Amino acid sequence: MDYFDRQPTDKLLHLYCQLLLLRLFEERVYHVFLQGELPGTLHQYQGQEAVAVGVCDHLSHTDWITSTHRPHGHAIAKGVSSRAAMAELYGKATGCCGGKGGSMHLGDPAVGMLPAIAIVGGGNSVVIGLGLAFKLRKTQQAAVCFFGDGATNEGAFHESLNFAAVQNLPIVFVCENNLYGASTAYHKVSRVTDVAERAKAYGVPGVIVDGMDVLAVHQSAAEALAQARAGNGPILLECKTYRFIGHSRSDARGYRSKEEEAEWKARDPINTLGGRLLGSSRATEAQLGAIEASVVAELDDAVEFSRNSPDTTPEMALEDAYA
Amino acid sequence: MDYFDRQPTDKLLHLYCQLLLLRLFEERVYHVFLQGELPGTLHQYQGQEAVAVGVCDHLSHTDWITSTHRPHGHAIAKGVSSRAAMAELYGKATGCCGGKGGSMHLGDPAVGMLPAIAIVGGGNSVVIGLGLAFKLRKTQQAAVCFFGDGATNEGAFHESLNFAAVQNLPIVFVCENNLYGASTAYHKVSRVTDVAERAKAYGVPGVIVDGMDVLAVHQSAAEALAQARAGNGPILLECKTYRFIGHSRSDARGYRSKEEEAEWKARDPINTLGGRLLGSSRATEAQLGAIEASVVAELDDAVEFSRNSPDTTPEMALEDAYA
Amino acid sequence: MPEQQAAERKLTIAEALREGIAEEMRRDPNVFLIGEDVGIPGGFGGAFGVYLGLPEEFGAERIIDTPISEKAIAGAAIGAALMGMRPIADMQYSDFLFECMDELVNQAAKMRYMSGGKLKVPMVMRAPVGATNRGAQHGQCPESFFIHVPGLKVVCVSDAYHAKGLIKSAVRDDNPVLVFEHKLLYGSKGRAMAGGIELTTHVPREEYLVPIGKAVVKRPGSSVTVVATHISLYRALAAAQELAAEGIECEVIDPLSLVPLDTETLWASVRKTGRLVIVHEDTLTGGWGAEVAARAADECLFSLEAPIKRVAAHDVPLPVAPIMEQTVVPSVARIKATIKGICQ
Amino acid sequence: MPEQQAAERKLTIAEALREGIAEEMRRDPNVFLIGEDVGIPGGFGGAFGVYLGLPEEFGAERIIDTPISEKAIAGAAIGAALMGMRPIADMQYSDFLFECMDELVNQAAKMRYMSGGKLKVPMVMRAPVGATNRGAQHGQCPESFFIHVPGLKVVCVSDAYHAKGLIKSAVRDDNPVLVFEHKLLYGSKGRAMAGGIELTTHVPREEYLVPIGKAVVKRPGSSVTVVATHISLYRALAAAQELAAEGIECEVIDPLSLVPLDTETLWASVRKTGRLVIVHEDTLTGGWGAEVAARAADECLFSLEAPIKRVAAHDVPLPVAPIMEQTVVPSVARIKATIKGICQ
Ligand SMILES: Cc1ncc(C[n+]2csc(CCOP(=O)(O)OP(=O)(O)O)c2C)c(N)n1
Ligand SMILES: Cc1ncc(C[n+]2csc(CCOP(=O)(O)OP(=O)(O)O)c2C)c(N)n1
Ligand SMILES: [Mg+2]
Ligand SMILES: [Mg+2]
Repeated sequence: MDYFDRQPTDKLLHLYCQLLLLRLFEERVYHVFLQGELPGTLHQYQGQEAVAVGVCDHLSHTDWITSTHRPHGHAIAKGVSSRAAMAELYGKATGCCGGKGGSMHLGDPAVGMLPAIAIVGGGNSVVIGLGLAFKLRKTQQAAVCFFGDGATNEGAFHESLNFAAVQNLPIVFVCENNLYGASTAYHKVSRVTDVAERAKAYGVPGVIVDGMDVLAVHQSAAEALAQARAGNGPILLECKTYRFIGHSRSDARGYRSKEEEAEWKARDPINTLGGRLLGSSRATEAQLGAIEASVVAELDDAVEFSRNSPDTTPEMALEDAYA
Repeated sequence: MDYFDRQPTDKLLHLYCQLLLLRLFEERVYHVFLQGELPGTLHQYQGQEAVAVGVCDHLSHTDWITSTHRPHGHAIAKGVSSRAAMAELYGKATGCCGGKGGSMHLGDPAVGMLPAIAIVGGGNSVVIGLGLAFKLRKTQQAAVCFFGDGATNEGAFHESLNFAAVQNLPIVFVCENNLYGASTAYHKVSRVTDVAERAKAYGVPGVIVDGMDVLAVHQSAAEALAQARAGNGPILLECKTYRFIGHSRSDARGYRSKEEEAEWKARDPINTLGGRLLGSSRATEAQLGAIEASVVAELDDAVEFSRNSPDTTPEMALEDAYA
Repeated sequence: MPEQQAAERKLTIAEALREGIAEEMRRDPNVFLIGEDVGIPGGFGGAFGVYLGLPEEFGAERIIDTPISEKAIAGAAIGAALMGMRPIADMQYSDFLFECMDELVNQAAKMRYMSGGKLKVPMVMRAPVGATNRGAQHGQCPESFFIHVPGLKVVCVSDAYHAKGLIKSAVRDDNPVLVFEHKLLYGSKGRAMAGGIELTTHVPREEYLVPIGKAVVKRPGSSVTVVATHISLYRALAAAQELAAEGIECEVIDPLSLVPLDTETLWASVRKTGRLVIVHEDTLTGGWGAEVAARAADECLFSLEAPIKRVAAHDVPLPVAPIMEQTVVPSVARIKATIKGICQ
Repeated sequence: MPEQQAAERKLTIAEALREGIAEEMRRDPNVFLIGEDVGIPGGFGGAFGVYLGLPEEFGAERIIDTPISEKAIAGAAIGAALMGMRPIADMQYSDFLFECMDELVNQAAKMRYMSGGKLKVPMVMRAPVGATNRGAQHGQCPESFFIHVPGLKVVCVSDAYHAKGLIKSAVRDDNPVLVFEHKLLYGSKGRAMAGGIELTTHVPREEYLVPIGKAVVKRPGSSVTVVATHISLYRALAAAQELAAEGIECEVIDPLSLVPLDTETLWASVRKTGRLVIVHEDTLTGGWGAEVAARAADECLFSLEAPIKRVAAHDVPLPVAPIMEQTVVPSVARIKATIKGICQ
């Protein structure tokens, strides 16, 4: 009886709902961005949903995550409300960062997510402090650091993983290897194909996971977090995944082939889980349709909320530099 | 017939002479330092001579090395004259850096050595540029980066080795693992015992060498340099060694045991080679004594030269910030 | 008239930089480009498209794509420069310079001095600056950190003509030169985002250099000296335009380089106008405007008829929301009000 | 008299810092120390012995020895502070701060702002400064880089009494505070190297705090205001002593903190004396003296009767040879000559 079969149906439906929420959130964001309603730029998450959902399902609000320039999925999966997240993208005062953070710094301490750090590798530096605090306080909290394949070539990746290892910190390092850092293929910037291979340099377990399968991620994350909370130190999970969209909103993706994109899109994590739910008769088309309808309604509300939210004021800009 | 037997006698005597020169240079430096003749502080090389001598014997002046806060041995082994090196320690205008560099920045472009970089890991960053220049110019030059076990925890170690690997640069990374970074034992700051283990993370060969045996270093360095010059990219040589003295001139060494020190001193690279030379009748006591006498004379001269050299001038201090 | 039109050759800063870099790469085989996403086929040609077309001409050997490793990028540039190459290193955003601060401050700037003058480090580091609603980590103007590093030169480009002449001079300079460019001025984003600034200038076909260390007077005036760079320069010019109507004649100067700083041109103006205002998008405290003001307060204090004013980004990180971002960075209105404040 | 002698309790800066840190660690379990070689048994107690004895009292859990990984040290401190701990991070030499510049500038200083004020980063970073014949990479005074980072506070300690009161305030501050200390003033190296400066001051047994942002007048005077920190403060006081004999009365002020800067105390003095000289061992161009001068030239220009002068390290890296090093850093003679130059 495999991991899927062992999951209660409501858990499976919850994961499906989360995957869909992340996907449709991004599609809605892109839509309003194209209508010129959002400032700045976007780095979106379509295709990688299984990673954020599979990992964050094991985290409570007292567990903390760090994120990257591509944080929308992490934020929603960790529990930032779609209203607070959407309003932040709109640059409204009601956003989770009061309009100061925006797309690249999405986060909310209330749910255990630091403002996303848009410096590649930046989250790797800071996350060790979260783990250290949990260790010193002897709590059962864990920290999760999300980062990309590109970040593994930053000095921060190295110093951080080594520090976490020698200090036995309760941290799970989740590398989302989507094959590219911006336009650069990972194989051009690393002689080793698997990021997990690098964990050995620190005496840390490195686990390769199918990042397109939310249940595979869910299972590996459960084990990794259990180890971390047990005081055995950090673990590196390498989730093989793919971003279905461009690096940022202005990316023609000329550096990768349409065939490659098609192959990966065939492994869409939402379709995969949806298919298994239907195939195993754990859910009906009607149920999945109802979930989608509820997600769409939530996003309609989030956009409405954001549009109607008060703008920030010039005065606000001068607050919060110092406590 | 082992590597020792295969070496011509004059080569073996040359290596012996070099080992002795590095050792007696440091002893003389310490002596005049205690007499208050040298400014600043000292990080000395006694015990590690086999590494610098074994590696640099394969390098010409068109090959370049980078060094660390502990550069005296590297400088002498690379061919900086004892006069120019000693005068630099005296802070004299005749020093190899005109009195501007001092102990921690010893070096001389004329013999292919950058001013030593006293930022731990700093040489690792810069050396890749040397290798890149050699590659772009398609010369047969090689670069050698000397660094300590402590440096392997710096981000620079990681970014540099990975960059050198993906660019196939002609660089040999020589880690002198002397068990301690200042007062900190390597096993306290790394879960892996061998630095060589870390090379795998970059798809780079990692070789462990007996850093107390100049011939072992000599042999491994020959192979590594051949590989590098052949365009196969970087290699990491981990030389297991030990500093017989304190980290810097004011170090009571309370963090390590007298037993440990005794064990390593029993493996003194100079005694080892001297013993084999005598045991194999490749040299007589008299010959070795003559070598020592010549080294002592060279150092007497270097000190005399330095004492009698002109001081720097205030004007000089304001020169050389810009070209 | 038509003849002049014909002679005119309008380029954006991005095009001018590309042309200048290409010319130097053709001229000197030691020049090469290195950075993230600079030459990937089907890629971006650098974060702002400045390098588009160069890989086709110069190949992957001289347009080197790197891992996301700023320390390695800087280290590779420094080391290659020490060996006599002339690297042009690329930072996608100047905010990332902090990731290779040790290499820039402790190595690039000091290597020559530590060697007793035996070595030189002829490298260029290009770094885009400027607030564009991307928040605290993608909009800084950190040029002031680098004026505080003896051994480095610091250049700020604000139009295509000077961009081309300066990048060529920077490549030929025997010292590490940081070249800061404002994202809104590249021309790639179009005039709208740049607030209607004309983003192209005439760039002659003939080869030319612009010396590093010489300022240019962009608008002559007798009432007040206004020193500004990058987009702040254009906002200062807009303010000057409006103030002229009110009888205040601003002499607007673009220093072009902050180190070395052309105090000769600056002080000549201040001695004439008796008033000095410095405008930059870098934050106020410890910004380069402080250095200009401090030197004026030493070297031409008695020519001053009014307090020296600095109009800079307020001392906060950059917020994303446009309303707040516009509050933080110097606006035409703020520049105008400040100038009026000392010209009554 | 003997009673007073008895009451006197002379400590060095190193001892005062140790006492202040120990008191805060006893008071608040959230306070911990982190750095390289800070707690190793049989080790150094930090690069300058400041922590000797603390591991015995607080144990390895709260005195954390790290790998040589400055980014990790800073990252660990920032992250822990975000979780409500109060880390004291240690840089062996301030020259190494450039290795964690991204963490300090882009993370520690901005995290609160990016979160819309929901988070705070109550951390301390200690960093020794000062030229001691160790060359370009072990003698810098980089405090000026950090006054340019909104979100950070910058403290400079120059005597035991203020060192203890300031380190305690820094630990209790809810913002990232960088504390810069001069190596020659710790007292560990003895008076000779410090040029005969008395390195101990009275430190009361009773608990006390010194507020961050309040300057102290070290010597009252009417002729000229001299603002100086660290060892330059003592050199300024020595110059003042000598100048008094010539009828020039210097008012010497120790700002104690550069951010926030106590302009109230400074300008009150400048308005009285009409003259301002700033002295620091950090290099001249872009140094914090420029900020003080710039603000004076704005806020009290018309009180100035003479050009504002800065006496700073010359704009070169630090050389090792004592003759050259002494030329580069501000000497009593250079300070004296500069002051005389504007007091005729
Ligand atoms: C220190 C730093 N260098 C460069 C960048 C510019 N940049 C933003 S995202 C990115 C690619 C990151 O790739 P990866 O880590 O794989 O994450 P992904 O975008 O694939 O999610 C780059 C180079 C940055 N933000 N920070
Ligand atoms: C970036 C940086 N951090 C810290 C130091 C202080 N420091 C100087 S030497 C040293 C220990 C270096 O250990 P290792 O690399 O093993 O070299 P070794 O001294 O053993 O030769 C330290 C921590 C430094 N010089 N640079
Ligand atoms: Mg990626
Ligand atoms: Mg060591």
